[in-house]
Amino acid sequence: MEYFLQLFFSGLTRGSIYALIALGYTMVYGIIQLINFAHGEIYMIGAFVALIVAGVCTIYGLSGVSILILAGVIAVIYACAYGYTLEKVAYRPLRGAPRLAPLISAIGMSIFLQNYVLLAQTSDFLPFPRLIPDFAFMEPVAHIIGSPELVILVTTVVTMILLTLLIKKTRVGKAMRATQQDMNMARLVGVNVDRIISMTFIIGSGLAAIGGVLVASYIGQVNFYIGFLAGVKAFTAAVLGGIGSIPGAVIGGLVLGWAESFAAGYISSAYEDVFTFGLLVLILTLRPAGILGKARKQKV
Amino acid sequence: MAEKKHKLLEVKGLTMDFGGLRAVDSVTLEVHEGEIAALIGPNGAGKTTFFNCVTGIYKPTKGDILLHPKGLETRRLNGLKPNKVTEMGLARTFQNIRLFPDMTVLENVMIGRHCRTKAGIFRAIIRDKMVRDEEQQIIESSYQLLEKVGLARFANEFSRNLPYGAQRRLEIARAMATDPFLLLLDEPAAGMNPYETSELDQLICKISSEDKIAILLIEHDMKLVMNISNPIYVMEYGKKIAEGSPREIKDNPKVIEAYLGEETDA
Amino acid sequence: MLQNLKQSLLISLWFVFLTFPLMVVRVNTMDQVVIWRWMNMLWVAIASFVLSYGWRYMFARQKVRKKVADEGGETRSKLQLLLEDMSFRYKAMGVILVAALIFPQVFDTYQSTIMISALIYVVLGLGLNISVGLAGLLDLGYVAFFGVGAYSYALLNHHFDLGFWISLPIGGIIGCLFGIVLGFPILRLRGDYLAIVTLGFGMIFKVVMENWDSLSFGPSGIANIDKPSFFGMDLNLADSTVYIYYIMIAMVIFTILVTNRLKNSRVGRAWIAMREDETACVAMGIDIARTKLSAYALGAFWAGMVGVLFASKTTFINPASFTFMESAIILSIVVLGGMGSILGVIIGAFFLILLPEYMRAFSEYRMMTFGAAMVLMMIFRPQGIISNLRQTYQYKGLKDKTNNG
Amino acid sequence: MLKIQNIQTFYGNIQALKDVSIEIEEGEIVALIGANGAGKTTTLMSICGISPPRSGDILLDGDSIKGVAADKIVQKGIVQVPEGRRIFPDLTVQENLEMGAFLRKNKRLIQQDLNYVMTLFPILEKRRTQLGGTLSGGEQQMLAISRALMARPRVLLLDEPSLGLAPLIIKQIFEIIRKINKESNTTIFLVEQNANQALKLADRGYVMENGRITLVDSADKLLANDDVRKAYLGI
Repeated sequence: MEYFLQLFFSGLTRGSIYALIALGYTMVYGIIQLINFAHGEIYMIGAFVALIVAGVCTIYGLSGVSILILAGVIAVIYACAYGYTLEKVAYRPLRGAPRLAPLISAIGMSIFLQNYVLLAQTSDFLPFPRLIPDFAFMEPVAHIIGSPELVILVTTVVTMILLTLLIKKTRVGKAMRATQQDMNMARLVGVNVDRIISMTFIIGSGLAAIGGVLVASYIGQVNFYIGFLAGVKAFTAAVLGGIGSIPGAVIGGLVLGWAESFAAGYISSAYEDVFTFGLLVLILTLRPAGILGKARKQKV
Repeated sequence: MAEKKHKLLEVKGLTMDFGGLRAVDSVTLEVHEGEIAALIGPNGAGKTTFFNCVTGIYKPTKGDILLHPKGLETRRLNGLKPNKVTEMGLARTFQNIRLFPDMTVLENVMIGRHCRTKAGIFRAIIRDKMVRDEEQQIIESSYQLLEKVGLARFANEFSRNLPYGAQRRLEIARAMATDPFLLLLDEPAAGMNPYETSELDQLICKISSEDKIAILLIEHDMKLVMNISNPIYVMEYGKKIAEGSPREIKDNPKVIEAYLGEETDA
Repeated sequence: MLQNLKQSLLISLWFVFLTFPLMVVRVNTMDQVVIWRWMNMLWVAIASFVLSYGWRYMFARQKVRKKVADEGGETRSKLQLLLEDMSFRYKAMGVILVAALIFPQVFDTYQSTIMISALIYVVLGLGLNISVGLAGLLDLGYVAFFGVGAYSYALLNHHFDLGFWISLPIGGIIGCLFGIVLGFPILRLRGDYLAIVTLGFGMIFKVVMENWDSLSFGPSGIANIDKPSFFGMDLNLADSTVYIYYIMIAMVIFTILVTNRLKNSRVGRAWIAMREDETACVAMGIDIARTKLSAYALGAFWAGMVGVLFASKTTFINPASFTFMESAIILSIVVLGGMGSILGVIIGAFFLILLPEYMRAFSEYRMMTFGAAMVLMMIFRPQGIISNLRQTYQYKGLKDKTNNG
Repeated sequence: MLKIQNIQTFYGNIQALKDVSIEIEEGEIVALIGANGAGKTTTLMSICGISPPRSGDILLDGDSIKGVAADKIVQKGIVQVPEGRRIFPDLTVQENLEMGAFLRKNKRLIQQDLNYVMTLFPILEKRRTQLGGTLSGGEQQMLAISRALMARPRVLLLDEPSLGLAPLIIKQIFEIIRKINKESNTTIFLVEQNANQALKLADRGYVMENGRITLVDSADKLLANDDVRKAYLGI
């Protein structure tokens, strides 16, 4: 039972990170039908910036949770800036181009950003300073769920709530939903669609950076290549949940996190990724639009 | 004309629901050999949905679609895939032109021959004499079809570069390349100028008389419809509200109402 | 003028801000040292300033070209027009063939080796071109079939001592079978879903090969795979490289011949029609499921075959050769070269494989340049290097003469 | 007030509008009638900046709005109710209406207009929290018109408001259109296939065929015109 709970919580932690990254994919896809392949790289850049800030701070003798928060904030700001620039440079000029063009551009951007970080920094894994202390109140349950996991869970839950409020209640959120449902109609009521697309990239990138910082401080190391697998898995989560659907991304992330955690715990950890993609194939075969996705009737 | 004509297509009580919306409501319709039948009605009346049901793109909620090919057994089309329906001898065109834009005009027609030819992958690689002959035959017959619809001079143009009216005619040629005995035309005259429309008028009559292909068309151009088709079926809000000869339709108060709003002073 | 200057300054400032933490600060958390590289800021500022001018210039040019196209003017490049001239093409093909044949006699083994890997990518590109370029099925896990072929030969060779020539078709057929088996569940999927599932297959293949030790010997891979035998003779390294080079040339010619024939056949037309408009295609009586499957399986066939050759060339394979990156590169070859265009794919393969090879001097920057080139290419020339040429047929009893790209 | 001068609009290589000129005076109801595919919707989309014309000009109060972004055109007071309603299906009725007032800041005035459209179409009050996609066709049309009104348009463009609706509802909607025109002096440009209805409502009418304007006249005269009757009924 204890083992089960351990797996349950590690799956939940993992899943919530996938969900954070998946949101960026799903929001962008919902509006411009693009798999933003470079999204994983934004996540990586977020983690790297956080590492730089946290590293500099610890070297100059500062430490503690407040540093993590500072690093997180700066990482989010930078990730947003990168996301915004990415869209402007690599995707906006391709609006209206054949469908494969932005996808190739995205793959190119992903390669570019990876190698840019590789050149500017290093190819080595860099240790991320340990900034989350073991909370005393977590002592009794520490064998099931540790302090870092708790921080991750709380942060993601708060982030999700804020995101939900943003999307449900604010003017921008409403415009985002409207643009997703009918882009030209949104234009006709006066929405500046280009700005909304930029906003989507900025928000998605910020979420990815939060994920990046959390994972980096949890796992304890960062490298230029971490974005790729995280990105692919998060995208899988988004597709699982039904791409374009925000609750779908969260559900997809959690399903994926649990599937991996339980499969690794009970069956074989080596084949973790096989279960991930096996699950994807299975669900898409049964429900081609994902768990919460709507099958769109095409007009003939 | 007293002689009873062979019934080719028989649609009985066809109903199609989308979620809560009933787009087609128990429509019954027949097309006989040698006929040019028309299906008219205001925008949104469910005509195209009706076509989509008959050609297998949608699976109808209720009703029967029966095909009686001459000299062959009757087939029920409900739930068949569109390619099977086409193989059975029922071809169609689309309301918003759906050509293959990056293929040449001739290639577009050659695609129509696909289901009447055989060469598979291995034969295509080996390209033996039979395949070459078959290929040449596809080219020849497709070219002839282009001549028939007056597009031969465009044969090697990309279809996306054709003028609008020509694209519509190309769609007809492509559909005819599948050797149908019944042709469903979805608004063939839409977007054509009067001159093009009158040419189309002749083309449709030619197809009907020379190629012995029965035709069912959806059309908004009343002049075209009244000129060439008999019988005419009228749909409104998913229901069939009238059927008959052009004369009967013209005088039918329900039809006038459907087209003009509630006024009946026409 | 002044406005351009102001804009470029702003852009330059923005990129300085953007790249500041990564370019300037280098923190080594292991040894607890921070290095500040302030000069980098200057380089970034200058580079982005200059590039912003280039960027604007390219857009202005593109706009002019679009206007010409709108007014029905000639927008095909001189190269494209030249290529549509058949007599030029035959001459060019002759010259290239001769050059290809004497290449290993003129250059050394190292050059031949590079050329072999370029040719491998030509075949991979042409294979993927069947499913992506012709049939429009986006496949991001294509490298898995390449891997299947390579492992088939490695294992057959290791366990049963089967030779290269017998394994070549077997590898192709096994690749093809995998294509069919994996093809079934994805038949219902469209576009991006298809892409992500194929990506998943690619990952699964790699993970399985890494972990199924009893079959694949895990990450350490399989070594001492036989090179192709030449009538039972043992060749030295240089000779066998030349030998493989010629096999590869033959394979490329074979592939071009076959894909060309397929492209201009009933089956090939069905693929293209499916790519253009699936609904219209099925309304023309084409069985979509069968058409999709055939394209997918045939693409896999080439990958499997060339995988066998790859294994015999390197004599050692491990899962690290079959990453997503490889799939992405093969896909880029197809798209950069020009989807559906055989010539384009060939040029694309040489471009993408040889350029990084010969840029080894700048080896650090080559992958970054590669990524940037992909983006720029899509923005300024989305149809690829060679866009699809128009196909013409002759009728009225004249002999079928085709002109294809 | 709105002047369209010789515009040519293309979809890819296909020319949808050929030399179209239309003038609309303040407070007028002008109808544009024509068969399916004649280019009526394209005309509206050209005005609204979704498919900008390649040549010609569009003037609002004498200022060119050609090439201006769609959202800026809405800001200038030209608002469209597009063909097929295009309600945001996953937004509630209330949210759909709020989207209509997207560019306006004054909360009090927005609330006031919200109440106004609810009195215009009481059914919307009842459906307030329902998702737009679950409404019936007629309700959606009412919502679409209300959404456009929420922007306080100076010129309201209506594309086939009668499409696919039952006669009774069409009648109701046309009455409301008249009322909007009378009460707030909103200029209305109406695109219709339902020629009789449209011309009865309008002051003037344009007839479009194959991307060209073929007839311009007062609505009464057009109604009595034999060519128009022929074109629409084939009589």
